[in-house]
Amino acid sequence: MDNAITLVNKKHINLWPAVLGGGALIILGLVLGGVINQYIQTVLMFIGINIILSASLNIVNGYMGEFSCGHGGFMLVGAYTSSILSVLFFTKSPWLGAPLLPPSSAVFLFPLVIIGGGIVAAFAGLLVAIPSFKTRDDYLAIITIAANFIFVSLVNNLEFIGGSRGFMGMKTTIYAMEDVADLPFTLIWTMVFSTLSVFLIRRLMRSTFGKGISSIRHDEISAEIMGVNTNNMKIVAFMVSSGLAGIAGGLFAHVLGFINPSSFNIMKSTECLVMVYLGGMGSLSGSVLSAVVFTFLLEVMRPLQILKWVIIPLMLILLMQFRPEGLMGNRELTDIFPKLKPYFKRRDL
Amino acid sequence: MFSTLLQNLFNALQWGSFYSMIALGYCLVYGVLRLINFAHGDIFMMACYFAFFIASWFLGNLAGMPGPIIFGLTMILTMVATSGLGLFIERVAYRPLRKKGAHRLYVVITALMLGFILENGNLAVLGASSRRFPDMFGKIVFQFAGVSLTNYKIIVIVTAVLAFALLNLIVNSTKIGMAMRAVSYDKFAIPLMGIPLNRIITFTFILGSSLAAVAGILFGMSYPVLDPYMGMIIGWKAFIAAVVGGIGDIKGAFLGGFILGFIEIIVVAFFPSSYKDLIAFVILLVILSVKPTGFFGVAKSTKI
Amino acid sequence: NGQSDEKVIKIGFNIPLTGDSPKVGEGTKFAAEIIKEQINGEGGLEVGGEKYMLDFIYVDNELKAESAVSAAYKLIEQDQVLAIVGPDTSSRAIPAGQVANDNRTPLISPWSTNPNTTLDRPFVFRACFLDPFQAPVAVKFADSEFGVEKAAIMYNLEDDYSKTLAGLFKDSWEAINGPGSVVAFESYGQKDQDFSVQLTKIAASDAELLYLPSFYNKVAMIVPQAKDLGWDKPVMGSDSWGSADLVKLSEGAVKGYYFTTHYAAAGAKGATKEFIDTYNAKYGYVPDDVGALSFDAVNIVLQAIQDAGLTGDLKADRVAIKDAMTAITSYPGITGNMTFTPEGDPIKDAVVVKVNDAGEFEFVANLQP
Amino acid sequence: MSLLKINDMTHRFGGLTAVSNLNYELEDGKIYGLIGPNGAGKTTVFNLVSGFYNPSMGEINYNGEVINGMAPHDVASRQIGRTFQNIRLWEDMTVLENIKMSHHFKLGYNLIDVFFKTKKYQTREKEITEEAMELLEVFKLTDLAHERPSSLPYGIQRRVEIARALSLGPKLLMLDEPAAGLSTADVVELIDYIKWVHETFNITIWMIEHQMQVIMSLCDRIKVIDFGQEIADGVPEEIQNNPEVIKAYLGDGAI
Amino acid sequence: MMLEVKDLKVKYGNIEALHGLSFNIDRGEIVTLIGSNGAGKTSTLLSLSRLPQPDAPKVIEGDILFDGESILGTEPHLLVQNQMMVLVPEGRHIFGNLSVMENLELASYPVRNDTQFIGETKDQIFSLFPRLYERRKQRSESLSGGEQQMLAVGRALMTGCKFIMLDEPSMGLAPVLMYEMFRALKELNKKGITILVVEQNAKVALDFASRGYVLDTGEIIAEGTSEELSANKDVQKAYLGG
Ligand SMILES: Nc1ncnc2c1ncn2[C@@H]1O[C@H](COP(=O)(O)OP(=O)(O)OP(=O)(O)O)[C@@H](O)[C@H]1O
Ligand SMILES: Nc1ncnc2c1ncn2[C@@H]1O[C@H](COP(=O)(O)OP(=O)(O)OP(=O)(O)O)[C@@H](O)[C@H]1O
Ligand SMILES: [Mg+2]
Ligand SMILES: [Mg+2]
Repeated sequence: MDNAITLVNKKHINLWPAVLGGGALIILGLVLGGVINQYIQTVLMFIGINIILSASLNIVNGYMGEFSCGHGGFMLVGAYTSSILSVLFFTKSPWLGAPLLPPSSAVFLFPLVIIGGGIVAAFAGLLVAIPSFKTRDDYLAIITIAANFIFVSLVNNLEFIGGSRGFMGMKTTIYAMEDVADLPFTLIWTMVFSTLSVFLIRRLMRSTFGKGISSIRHDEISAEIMGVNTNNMKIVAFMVSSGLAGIAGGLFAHVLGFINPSSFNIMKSTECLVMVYLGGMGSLSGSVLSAVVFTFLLEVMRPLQILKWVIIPLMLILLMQFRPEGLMGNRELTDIFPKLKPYFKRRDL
Repeated sequence: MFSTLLQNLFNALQWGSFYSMIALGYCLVYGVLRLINFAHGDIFMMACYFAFFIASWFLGNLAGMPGPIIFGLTMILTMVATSGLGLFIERVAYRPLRKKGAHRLYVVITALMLGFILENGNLAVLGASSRRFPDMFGKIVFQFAGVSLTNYKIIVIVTAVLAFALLNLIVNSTKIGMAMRAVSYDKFAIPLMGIPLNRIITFTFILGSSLAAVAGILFGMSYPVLDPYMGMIIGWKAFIAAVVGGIGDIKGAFLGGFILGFIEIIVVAFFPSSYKDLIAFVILLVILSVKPTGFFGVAKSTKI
Repeated sequence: NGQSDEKVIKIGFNIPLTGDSPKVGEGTKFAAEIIKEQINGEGGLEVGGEKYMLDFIYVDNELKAESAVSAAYKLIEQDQVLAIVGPDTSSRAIPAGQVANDNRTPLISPWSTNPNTTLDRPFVFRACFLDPFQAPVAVKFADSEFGVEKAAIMYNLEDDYSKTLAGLFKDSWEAINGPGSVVAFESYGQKDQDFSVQLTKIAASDAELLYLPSFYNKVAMIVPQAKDLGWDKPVMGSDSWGSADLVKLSEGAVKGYYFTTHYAAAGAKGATKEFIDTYNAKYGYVPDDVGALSFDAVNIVLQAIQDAGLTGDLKADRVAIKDAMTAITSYPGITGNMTFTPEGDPIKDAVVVKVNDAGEFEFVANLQP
Repeated sequence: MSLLKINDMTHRFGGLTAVSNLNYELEDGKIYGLIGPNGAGKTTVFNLVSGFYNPSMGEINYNGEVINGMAPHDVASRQIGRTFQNIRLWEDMTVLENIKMSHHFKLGYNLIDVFFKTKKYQTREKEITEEAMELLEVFKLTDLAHERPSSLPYGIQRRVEIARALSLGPKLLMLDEPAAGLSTADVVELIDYIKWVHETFNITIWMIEHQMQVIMSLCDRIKVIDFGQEIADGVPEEIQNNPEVIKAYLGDGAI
Repeated sequence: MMLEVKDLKVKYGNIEALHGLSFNIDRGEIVTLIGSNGAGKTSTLLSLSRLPQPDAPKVIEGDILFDGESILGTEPHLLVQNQMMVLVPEGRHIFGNLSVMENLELASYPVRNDTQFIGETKDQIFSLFPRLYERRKQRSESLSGGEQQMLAVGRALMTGCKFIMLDEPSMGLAPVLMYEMFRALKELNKKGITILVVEQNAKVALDFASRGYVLDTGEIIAEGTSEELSANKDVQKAYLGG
């Protein structure tokens, strides 16, 4: 009783923006102050990218309860789209020669390039979303794997973007930006996009609209009988999920400056899977946490060389034995530390 | 032209046989536990290595024995070793999770991790050099009507069909097979029928692993370069084959393996080979769009 | 022995120790270890009258581009190496080379043959010849040796190295033998194990030669399968054939075939033989060409360090090393003499090698296109 | 005026005819019962009406509109609520969230509004929550708004399910065995509850039930089917005394 | 004494569901447990059948004796295999991917060598539930609710156990079938099968059983013969709907 009332009436201070914004500013300060070197920046960028990947895959695999194993494919679509846009607009491209826009404009337009990749990837998500109307479970899993193979194979056959030789030139865009202002642009945008993704997913999954996605996981029949257009919700889930994966791909491409299809094969997809389930299905904080832990582990264990890939899986298996529902289960940080709740709850409701 | 077609028919039969045998292994475990045993491809890889060591040992120490005897001994020992591995994995990784009632996808992820451990553990222990699988009883190439056939090819195809027939018999006509199917639907009620659940699962893993062992030996003989990652993609593809056939159904897995084998080979035969994956997977996508539960799969219809 | 004031030279290795071709990383690592042991055994490398101990840091790039990039950053920023050796293969070397160039750290790839690796990157070098060099050499040799007109090519679609070579070979071949003289142009995937259809197609075509720019472990699978399907004409390969495992894995099926490479192990003399013997004694097999090229790459870096001298200022030293490398006019490597173009690419001969009946890689010819 | 009219409906599953040539007419504001032996096809009739199956033959007319062939969510959005033979609440959502879902088809905002948290989105979410809370209050479930259904007693879950169906604002409420699994005392309460719902919301109720106590004390009219075919139709007294119904369905009551 | 439950305390995680339950059943009896929703009836039966499910209730105190011996350490399938006792669980739990016939055959696992028994029992089941015979080749998941219930009871009979526990067998059954089923169970009882039945429908249960226990929030609050309980004012009020 009181529970409900307080939720409706009492205004809480929402600490999320402060925490994330503050954290980002601190990182930026440390970077500019030279405390964080480029190596750590790179790791931070990969953490950011992995956060987007695992949080976005969680929409489908966690909240909606399907088993998509082709996230790498959508990342590929985003990576190639935004790379092509980037090269076309801001650098000397192999097709059009001169840049379409003055390279310095990249400072403002770079995010659009990344979002462009996301949009195309979102539409690529339809390739999986439409079969999901009729196909479910492991059959759908196969469709997602097939989609992954198809995207990789397609690019391998597209000579004009390099095929398996890969595609490069995106760094030039970054240099053009750095010429305008000496800032770590890739890091900044990675942080911005990963924070934004987490926010958007949080908003989506807390809205009644987004709850329609969760309703499919537990009981699709109930969802239909309550008037939820489950096909629409599947489209939304897949498009948002793959769109964000595309954004992650675009960032990835610009961090590396070089992409080739085999960076996005089924192994990439399995990494995304591991992060989602490590974090806990349907737990956004879990996805974020596991992306951080996983990326960090991969980096820290590097000196172990071959043994790294024995020890990390072993650790994950052990972890599953002790926490058979991932780091966070389907709870959020605020469920584990209820004292935090007032500071992170939505104000409306 | 005709001989090329015929040749490709045999190529497809051989390649499809491997997909089938591995897919059957997937299907068995899946059929019982609803567990996509992503480690299966790597169990298959380990079987190749077991067979490699066992056969090499026999060839070194029992020189002069007729090939078929060595082959038979290797087969038996490899099946034992691989079953041991399968059971070990089941015991230490899957069973505890099952007991705790973990979501099935966590078990799947555990399987994926186990695959990594097998691959890279092998690399760490045996080093980076690939191994050459020993020849147990001389390869013979038959030539007729412009078609080349090896005795290995024939053995592979025949074995795949026999393995399927045997499994089909076990799963569909024996009580233990019935129990296996029942477990897949409802583990809860199995003990209520007086049936020891763990024994059924153990049996399933033995069967699945033995099948991987058979496939492993034949694969080693047919494609004799062994490396730790050899099981990965063929494993994934065999899983795909199992699903296209209708996962959980023995007939489906068997057929699915051949379908995938045929699709891949036909695509390469008639299109530029670089489009292999592209076209093959588009075809699979279309198949699954038309038959959303594969060829033999029955959707677990939820009673409303 | 606990002396903290001991002077060291740190060199980073960005190599694949896991992933599809761990053997490549292993070759680089083993070759480097030989150098390190030898020099450290002598009390260190003498630079400007002082002895420096070598400290080699091996970082696994898992054969992944992103991993190669963070490995490069780690070596540059975290481990503060003077120079980097590796990545071995182009898909990793291109992005990692970018990182090294941006951060003004010399990097030398032993084995990356893609032009983009060093293009417009003053800090990036390589120890091997380029793809556009190797393919015409192979064509030239095939033309003179076999005198055939129709060729078939089979390559790895997912491997930029293999794909590039295949394309270049096709162009060169058709330039000599006319359009349509490449009668089969087939591909396979990185993880494929069965090649029967492609080979059936090739066997059914009227090709008189098969060009196979593939990794030795694929070659070991493809060649026997081709023979099973009735292929009895010659096969030619590229430098990726150059592994001691090739003959073992293919059970001698490749005997009598030729490939272009960087050096020939059989009948090697002098320093080359010394390296091969040391390597063989230590690791139990004849080094692959990656090993030999890595040996050269590491030695070029050490040479450059000696030429440039060390000031203790890491940034300045890196630039000095790069300048010294650019300045090397002639380096007598175990894979032949080389000079560097302004791009950082070596000019050196290609070697054509025959797999002889003993299964050794026998020197046949030194060629320039 | 008839609210729902089923004309000559037949449905087959493969070779099995689950419903055959069924005619039905429901008038506004009454309570109807559908009974029959197990496997008679009762649930199938409900599933046909709510759009899970498309009848092999025949027509379903609801409120002047043909609804066969529509997807279940479209049927639901035309204000038909139903419950299930086995409770199907979303166990990972709170009771309140379960109820709120009924607004999903009439949200009035879209994805973009969610992402940008527009005014429209905020006001709509507020309205939805308020409406849902109001409904819960009417059902005296306010205390349980933030509980998960799985932690509630079975009887309460039944009520929540009915409340959820009503949150669609239906004109027709279909209840599939609402009393199954309830203890005798709870059944008595349920009867009162359904009466109350019927009066408060002034809707048509159509129920399947095997507990005669419930059917006989609530229904204005009862239809009995067997093998998908109608065997009787009438007011409770007629049905209770119909020899055919006694033989096929009611039994003699002796153990 | 066939079954003796002594002071049984049972927990789900940290929540105690049964707070010291004691009751007993003699060979050849029909006993019923009645009680409102959530009283702990299902928990009692699950504890008795010792199923190893992750969310199964855990016995933390007390003992369960079968023929004087504790079965707390016995593996669940052995209880059935040794033909001691079998449970017809709440929610039926039939094997939906098997046909009706296969379900029955599988259940005959404990008596798999006794073909005569299997044959006779099958006939018995089919004469009891003719509908099952009509559907014998159908995948059992497409059976109607009631048909599934019949199958679940039939399956328990096939195990050859002499002690059968039923959790709400009448749920979802048409009245005529419910009566028929109870009559059939009574027939079986006359042939020497002991029955413990849990029912919501207290009236029917007391008609059927010879003795009963009333359970409320994990405790037994009344016991006695059916006549005694039916006459008990409190029981009437709380459980018989008036
Ligand atoms: N999806 C399906 N596929 C095949 N047969 C089905 C399917 N659904 C139901 N049936 C069959 O149709 C018949 C009618 O089933 P239905 O569920 O409508 O019965 P019911 O009248 O609701 O029975 P109960 O009172 O036992 O719930 C049954 O014989 C059942 O076996
Ligand atoms: N898996 C579980 N986890 C936690 N608590 C449980 C679980 N199952 C049952 N309970 C609780 O244990 C108590 C007894 O439940 P039980 O299912 O035994 O009751 P019941 O008498 O069979 O009720 P019903 O008539 O609804 O079947 C209830 O309070 C219930 O909430
Ligand atoms: Mg029904
Ligand atoms: Mg119960």
